[in-house]
Amino acid sequence: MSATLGGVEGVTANELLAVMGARELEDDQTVFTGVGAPMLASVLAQRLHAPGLTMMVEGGIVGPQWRPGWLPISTNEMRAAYRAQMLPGITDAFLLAQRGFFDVGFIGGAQIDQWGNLNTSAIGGYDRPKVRLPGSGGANDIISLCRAVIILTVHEKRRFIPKVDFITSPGHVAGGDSRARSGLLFGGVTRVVTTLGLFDFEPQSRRMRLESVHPGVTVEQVRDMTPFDLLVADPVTTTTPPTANELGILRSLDPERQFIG
Amino acid sequence: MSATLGGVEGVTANELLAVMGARELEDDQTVFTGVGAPMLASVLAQRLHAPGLTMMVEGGIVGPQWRPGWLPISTNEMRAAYRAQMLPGITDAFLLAQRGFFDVGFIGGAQIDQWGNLNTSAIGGYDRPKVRLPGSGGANDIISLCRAVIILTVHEKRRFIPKVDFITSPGHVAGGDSRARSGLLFGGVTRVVTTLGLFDFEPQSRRMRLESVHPGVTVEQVRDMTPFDLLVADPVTTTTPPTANELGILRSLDPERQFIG
Amino acid sequence: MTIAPAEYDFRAARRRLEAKPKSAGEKLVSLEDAAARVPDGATVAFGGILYSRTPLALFREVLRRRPKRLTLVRNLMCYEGEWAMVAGAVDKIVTAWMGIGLPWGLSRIMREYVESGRVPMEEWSHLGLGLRFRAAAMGLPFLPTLTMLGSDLMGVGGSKTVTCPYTGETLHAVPALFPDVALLHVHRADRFGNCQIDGYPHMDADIAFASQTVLVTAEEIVPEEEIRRHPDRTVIPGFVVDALAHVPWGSYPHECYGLYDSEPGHFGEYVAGIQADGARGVERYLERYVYGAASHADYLALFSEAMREAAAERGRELAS
Amino acid sequence: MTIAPAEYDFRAARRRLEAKPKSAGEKLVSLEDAAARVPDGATVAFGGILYSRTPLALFREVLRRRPKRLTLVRNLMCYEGEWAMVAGAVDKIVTAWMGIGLPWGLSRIMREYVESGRVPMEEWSHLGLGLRFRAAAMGLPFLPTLTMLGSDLMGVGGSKTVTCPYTGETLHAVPALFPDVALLHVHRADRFGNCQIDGYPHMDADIAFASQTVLVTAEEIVPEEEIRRHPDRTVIPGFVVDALAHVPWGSYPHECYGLYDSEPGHFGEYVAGIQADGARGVERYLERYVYGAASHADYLALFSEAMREAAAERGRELAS
Repeated sequence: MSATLGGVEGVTANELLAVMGARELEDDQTVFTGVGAPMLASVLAQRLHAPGLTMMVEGGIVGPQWRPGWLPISTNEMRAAYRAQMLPGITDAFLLAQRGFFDVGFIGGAQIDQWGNLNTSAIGGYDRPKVRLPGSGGANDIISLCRAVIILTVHEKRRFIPKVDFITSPGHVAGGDSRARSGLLFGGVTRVVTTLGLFDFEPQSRRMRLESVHPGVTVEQVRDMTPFDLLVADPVTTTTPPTANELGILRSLDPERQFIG
Repeated sequence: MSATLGGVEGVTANELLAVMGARELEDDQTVFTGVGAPMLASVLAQRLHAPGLTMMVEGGIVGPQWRPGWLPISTNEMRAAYRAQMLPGITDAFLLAQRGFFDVGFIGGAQIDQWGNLNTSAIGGYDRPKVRLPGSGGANDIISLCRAVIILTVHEKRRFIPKVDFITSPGHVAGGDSRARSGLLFGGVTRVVTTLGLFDFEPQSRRMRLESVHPGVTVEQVRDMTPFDLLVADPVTTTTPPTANELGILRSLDPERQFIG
Repeated sequence: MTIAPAEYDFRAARRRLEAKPKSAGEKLVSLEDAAARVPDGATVAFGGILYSRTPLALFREVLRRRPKRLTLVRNLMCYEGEWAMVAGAVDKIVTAWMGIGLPWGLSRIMREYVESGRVPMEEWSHLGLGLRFRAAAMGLPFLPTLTMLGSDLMGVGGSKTVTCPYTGETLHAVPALFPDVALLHVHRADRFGNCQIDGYPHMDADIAFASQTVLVTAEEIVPEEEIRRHPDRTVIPGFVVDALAHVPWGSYPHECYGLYDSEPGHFGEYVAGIQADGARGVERYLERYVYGAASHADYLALFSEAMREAAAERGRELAS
Repeated sequence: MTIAPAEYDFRAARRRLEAKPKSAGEKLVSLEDAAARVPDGATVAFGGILYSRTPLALFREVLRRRPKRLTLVRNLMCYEGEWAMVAGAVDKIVTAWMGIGLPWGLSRIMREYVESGRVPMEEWSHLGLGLRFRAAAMGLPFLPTLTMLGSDLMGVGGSKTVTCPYTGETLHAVPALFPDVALLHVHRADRFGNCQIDGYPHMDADIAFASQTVLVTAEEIVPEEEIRRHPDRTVIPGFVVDALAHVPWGSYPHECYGLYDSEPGHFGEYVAGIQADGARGVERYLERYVYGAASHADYLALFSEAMREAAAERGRELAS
């Protein structure tokens, strides 16, 4: 990462993810948002172009309006429920996702492979792992049940691997139609937003494909940081740098830079 | 019916059912009570020997304390919810029964056969019935899901038949272990309380058996009013007549005799 | 009689829901606009239960539009089902019970229409039908249960069983029911359609989540702030609601918990009309209370102020 | 690792529940008496979630009794799971996620105990585990769902699938989980155990209905009248509850919606102790805050009045 992340002096990784993530959300959508950068991106989108965006937060929280300076650390605390419209309970919140009420599922990164599968459980075997990670939380459910799924993650070599040891949260599983064949009849991972660029999944193989690079990033740099055979769109576009307006609003939401870093 | 129903001058059929039904309930039990006489019996038991009785009413009403003179007409109205402890919703109320939380299910009569099956749907074929009855309501669920089930009914020839045309609410189905074989793993009809006496079900055949007659009623009278081969316990006991205390409290609950008749 | 595959097709139901906007925006429309969203041939599910919180104003407005071939679904169907029969609006009734209540006896109208085969009545147990909504609300094609096993109700809709893959036990697999339209009446909502209900919730939330189109009337439209101050009272979120109309007394002469009691005397007059003239009694009732009252205000004017004040007084007292 | 048949045996679970008194009577006991009802070897489910409404006072009292061979179940397991590991109280953790939160990083204690094989961690998705409680609360051996399909989580507990008898689709059959004991903390209850929760309900009601023994602590014991005045706020009825203790600040330093905020600074100190000394840091914490504080009052005295007042002030402000 450089001091000019996203082509703008002084932008942090989380700021870049929040801005690029926010742009993926549309007004009047419903978004089931996980902890971390997705929460930043969602609340930023609400303050920018999507005032009619309804957030569902994993703690069973519908439509909160978070307070600047009091952003939530977890999806299960009063800051996350600030000015909520409804508090239906956790199981019922996920069941609304199973019914199909969420246009977008929005989750943070972990180990991710070329089919968009995530591992947040265990590296090196489940029963006696080399590293025991914290677990799925609601990520498996969000990725399984929402109509479209966007993953936000810092782009590091150790996070991007050809095939995860353990599929905690299924992207396109083994590619092709294997996700649908596994019984996941709806939705799927549509987009990966990283600190280097934007990715989609090639419709046949369902393998990750570079769509756009952030300003100042080259396709070669992305390939270097992605230890699998990355597909690349032709042409690759370049994203618009974070604007002063986007960054200004984001920073006003987190004046102590607790989340944006 | 005579003017000395239950051996007491001026007692009505509903009074007799309420008193005899109330005696079937124990303190500290939970009872899922249907509309009509069972509601009268439950609230009477609460005021007599069972102050720790918790009523669940079909409208999704836990632990109400009904107000004298304002007894409910239906299980789904404010009078039924008077001073309730909880209002969990109808589906969730029945699911608590499926979990096993109700010691007693308490339902009113209809067409009943020798195995305690009830018909409240249709006489003479389901699709083009001779008489379309109102339907199950919650009776099917109460009889299927509570641990013990007590049926309260006026004892009339037209109500007691060898085999119902249509099983709306399954008692012992075709007798023996046929109820359990049908998948109803729990509970079962344990008792029938009528205006003539008390009945249980013979443990092997699961056919209805006369246990006790009310004062002034003979076994022959019961046989006459029961057009199937009624089993009779040996000896048949005689119930204690409704006491002045029982009748006094019951009448104070319904001073305008809207329900007790 | 068997259920149609479209009733429990959870894939198609989800696709339809995915294609629908789920906006956090304005939902307020007129009662007439809300009612206009019920197409002929629709499967229509009612909130409330029996004579509690029935969306009567909304359904009267639907009837004024002379709908055809509706399937009406309600666990305990009160006289609104009789209206639809006599109005020629209904092809099928799906219910666990139909009538008004014990004091009013068997429904003569139901007997006439069902016994003659004019309107089939598909009966489920109360929980069985509740679980049909619950399954749909959960986005599932079925839910397992013990209820209805051993009864002849299993054959009415064509219920199937499912074997538990862990215990080997056989359970009743209740098929989901995804209605086309939900008609609901609630205590309060903000203009974005976030709905709150006082007292017993009945099955309204499941019905809302199960249905493709959700039409709501509310006793009161409150500022957004009031919803956000008590989010734990909200039972239906705004993005689920398609249209919301402000209709005080929207359930009257049925009850609305804590606001007004029902009017058993009115039910008695209605039944007396049927006892005297059969279906003609219902026709006269519809002429007076439905077709003859062009607006909800005209309808309310058919009841004296004193009568409604007394109902409100009883409603407050019973919920205090 | 696979689930044991006793976890989803709904017949046995129902028989046990049938045999238990379900009284409407008095439930108030001391915190010590409530904690004494957790037998060694029990499967114990926690209410609340992560650092919200955790029954911490109750669990500290359980730990003071030096329990053995517990299975602890919680969807988002916070540091109470680490305490149990270091205290040697736990044989297995069942969860969807374990840690404190993003700022505190991976749980070093969890890594140490799980990676070494000392305490197996059985992972479910959040909804998957929620549905295990829901299935049990409904008295069922399983519930169908789409979630977890296509993931390796299906193999962790030994999940099976079920075919919908109507649509032919294959669904994940989540096995029920009937815990032996539920530990819950609520805002208020009357002495008969009728419990009300403000704000988010988390999974407490399902856990209560699923469990054989239900132990509750409440911030406030209110007169019966207050419950009966607002019955639509009650989430667990008294006949479900076995023992109730009055424990203000019973979740602190975790939050209790509207009453007090959590103390991230306290979590930071706890984690700093582990970063410095590993499990020894947790032992020191337990000595001070669990074993060393003989009563809940002694425990609260370890926090300054000013600190708790500030937490209460933030709690009120965040829920207003």
